[in-house]
Amino acid sequence: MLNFVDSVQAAVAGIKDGSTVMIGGFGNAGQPFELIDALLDCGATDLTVVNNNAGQGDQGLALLIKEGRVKKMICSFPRQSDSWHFDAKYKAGEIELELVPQGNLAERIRAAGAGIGGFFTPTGYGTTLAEGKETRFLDGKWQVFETPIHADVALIKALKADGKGNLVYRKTARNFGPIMAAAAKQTIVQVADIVPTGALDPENVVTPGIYVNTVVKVAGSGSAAEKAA
Amino acid sequence: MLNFVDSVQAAVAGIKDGSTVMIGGFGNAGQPFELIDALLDCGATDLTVVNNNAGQGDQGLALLIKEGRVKKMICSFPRQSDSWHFDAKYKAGEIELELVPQGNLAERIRAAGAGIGGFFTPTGYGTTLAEGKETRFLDGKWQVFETPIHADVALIKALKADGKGNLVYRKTARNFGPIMAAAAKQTIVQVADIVPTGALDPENVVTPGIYVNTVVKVAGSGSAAEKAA
Amino acid sequence: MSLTETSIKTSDAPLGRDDLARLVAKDIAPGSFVNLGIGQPTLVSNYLTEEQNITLHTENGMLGMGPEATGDDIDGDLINAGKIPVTELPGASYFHHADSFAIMRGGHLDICVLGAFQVSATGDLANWHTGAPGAIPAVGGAMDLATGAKDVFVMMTLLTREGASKIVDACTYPVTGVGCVTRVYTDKAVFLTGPDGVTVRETFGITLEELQELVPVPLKAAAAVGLQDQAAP
Amino acid sequence: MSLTETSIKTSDAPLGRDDLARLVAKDIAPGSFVNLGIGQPTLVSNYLTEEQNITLHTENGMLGMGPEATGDDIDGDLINAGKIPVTELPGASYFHHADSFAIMRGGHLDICVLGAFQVSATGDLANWHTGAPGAIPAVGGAMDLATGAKDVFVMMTLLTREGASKIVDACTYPVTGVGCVTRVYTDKAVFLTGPDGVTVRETFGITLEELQELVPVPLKAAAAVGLQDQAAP
Repeated sequence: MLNFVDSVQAAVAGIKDGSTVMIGGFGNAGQPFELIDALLDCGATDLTVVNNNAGQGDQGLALLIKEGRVKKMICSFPRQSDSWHFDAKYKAGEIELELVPQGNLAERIRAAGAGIGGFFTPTGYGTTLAEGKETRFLDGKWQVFETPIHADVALIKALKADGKGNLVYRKTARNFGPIMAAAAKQTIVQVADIVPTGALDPENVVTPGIYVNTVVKVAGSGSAAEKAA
Repeated sequence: MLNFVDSVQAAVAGIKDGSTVMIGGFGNAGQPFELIDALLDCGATDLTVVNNNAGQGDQGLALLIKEGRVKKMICSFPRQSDSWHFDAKYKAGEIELELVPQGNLAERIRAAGAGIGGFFTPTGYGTTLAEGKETRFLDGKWQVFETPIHADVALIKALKADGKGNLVYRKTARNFGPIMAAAAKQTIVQVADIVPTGALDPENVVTPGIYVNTVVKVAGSGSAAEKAA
Repeated sequence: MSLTETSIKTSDAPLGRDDLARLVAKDIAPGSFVNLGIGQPTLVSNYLTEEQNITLHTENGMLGMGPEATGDDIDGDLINAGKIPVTELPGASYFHHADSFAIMRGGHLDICVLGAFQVSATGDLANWHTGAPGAIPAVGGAMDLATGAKDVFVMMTLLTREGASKIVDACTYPVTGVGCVTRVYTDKAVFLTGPDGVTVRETFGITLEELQELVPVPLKAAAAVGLQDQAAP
Repeated sequence: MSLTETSIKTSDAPLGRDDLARLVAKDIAPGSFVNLGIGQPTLVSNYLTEEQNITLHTENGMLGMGPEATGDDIDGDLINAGKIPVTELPGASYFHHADSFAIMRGGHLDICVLGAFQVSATGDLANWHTGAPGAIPAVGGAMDLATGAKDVFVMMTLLTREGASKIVDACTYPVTGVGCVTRVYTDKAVFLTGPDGVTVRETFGITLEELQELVPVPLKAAAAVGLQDQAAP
């Protein structure tokens, strides 16, 4: 069932300890900052987090990690110039890391949403990231068996939602949103604007409302530029 | 390289005997009738055709089959009230049939475009259509191993193309177009309209031009309604 | 676990196709996403109310499908899986075939309503092929629908024209999916199917004992397993 | 198959980063779809001409990427894979991450240009991880880029700061992809790599004999294998 709620606190209130939480965004674009802050405030712990990165600076996901609320990161690019909270936890052996090539991350998330039990891909073949994984020669190439990444919850950001929960995004802020929305049992979306049902052209809906459970309007969250400013 | 050509004859001229040809459309919606007619005229034979159906009435794909130009059909729903040309060839043992559940057809085509060497899906498990196929218990369900369907050529219909070959479709005529465009080595598109580059909103492009090789404008081919009328 | 007449709902007469469609429609929970198969299941859409806020999916690429199109509303680019012209409701969306079947196969549809040749005691479905020698097979989206939806409802007459039960111990027709059917709506009764066998939720113009004589698998009454009130999923 | 100075192009001096970027840009066939990796490869975009009609892909979800954004054009929702604000050209398109990597992984990109720590004689690429003890690994899209594009070009200095060749018999750093690199652009020479080993296409301020002394794998001259004129893919 689709719910529209008035606050990010209400939006994340149902997230339980031990959940697997997908968080959208690539860099600042598409990061649901306010939902992540609310997740920090709500106290849920022992989380497995799926995101492209492992937190940056002293905000959002980085703080979740700093506070010890993340037991495992599934991501493609944890190490950055400002990923100090992850770095510290990782070196202390206090956080588990599943490092996944970015395209495998995307495709494994997509597989979860699409009901695919696993797939073979050439990406990673012959590398340390494929060690111990099943391989098979298909279509003239060696390929590696990869499995879907399911989640209990997805926190994503979109530009607009209509009354049916249909979503549109903005430019490269689209990134992981649509596939995470499909892969999670509960999808929580922050949008800059809620428009009347019928205001979105059915040809241009990117995420159909069937993938959306909770929508919260966060004023001014339409562009990461505004956040950065 | 992207080409704009003046006639459907020029568009299909490069199709060789023995090719695997994907043909878009579901029912009349999205069927590239004029391209199929041109394929019939150009004489290419010994074809493997991928389509949801196996021809209807006395037009298009049905005529290709009647003329003995199709050695194999890969489709989900060959038998219809007016599929008499396929029926006759099939009963005479003159055409090979690979019957594929519709969702597997779509996902296998998608896999070819996405570089997936194979995948497991619950669809078809325990049925005669999965006989002889590898099965595996994944995510709590028995699943069947399916492989991508590649093609030499895709013939599809879209509503508009811009100068970069970006495509938009119309309503349920979208159906197989986007995934076939990605799965074929050569994608040939008939459109109702060619618009200047920049006239399509980048947020709303459905098939990016990277998947398109040849575009031909066919006046009045925007709606199957017009065709039927 | 014995059959007791008082433990389930009954009505005076067998249900006609429209009455059955009305019953299925009533059983669909508000806000559900539903796919209605070709044929008898399509009738269900006539009885869905606006308050139920049901969103219909058609596997050829649309959510938010409206009623069948008539007159000037007929548009050849807007058809359903049965290739019938339909309409678009506010809040609709279009997508390509792989995305559309991902909705189904990924388990996102709440309910799929299908016709059937046979349903087995454990919910195996046979509805795609008679298996007759020489018959040309055609499957369409039947196997995806059977496998993907959270709940698969079957609508059918209980008996064949020859009087044989379509609820069977094991399907003799080629199966469409294994253990996938959760509920069977027939003219004579509503059955719940699953790993534990067949439970009768209600009967129409027939006693449980009479029903048991028609159906070659052991029937349980709903009350016996606490399902009396499970009218909606 | 002996090295003969006259069989390949030469120039008087080693190439600087910008000259190398200019050379790579010139070698990209008109109409190509290209992904430029983070770092040195990004320079290539400065030398692509309008006549070439090259479309740039950024794996975070866009085709038709324009130059880096400045001033008022900076939009936090429009960034490249290096998280740098960029612009949008007419005819651009946006898509989600799985669709974007499908473009790459499905073999639809003509060329991907990447930096590297090492390239082996048979085109193995090492560019994602030093493998140093205690280093936190991060891979991003490197493995997808290495595996997916039709041609993978590497841009790098031929030698490490310590003077060791980055073209090696076998990578000592962890590999990113196996047998994926087709061409290596360095300050001292352009190399073609593949199953048959390493061929030198042209040299910059160095003789083939001197080059062979620096590189620990056997070098062939381009003319010897008929590649003299293969300046563009």
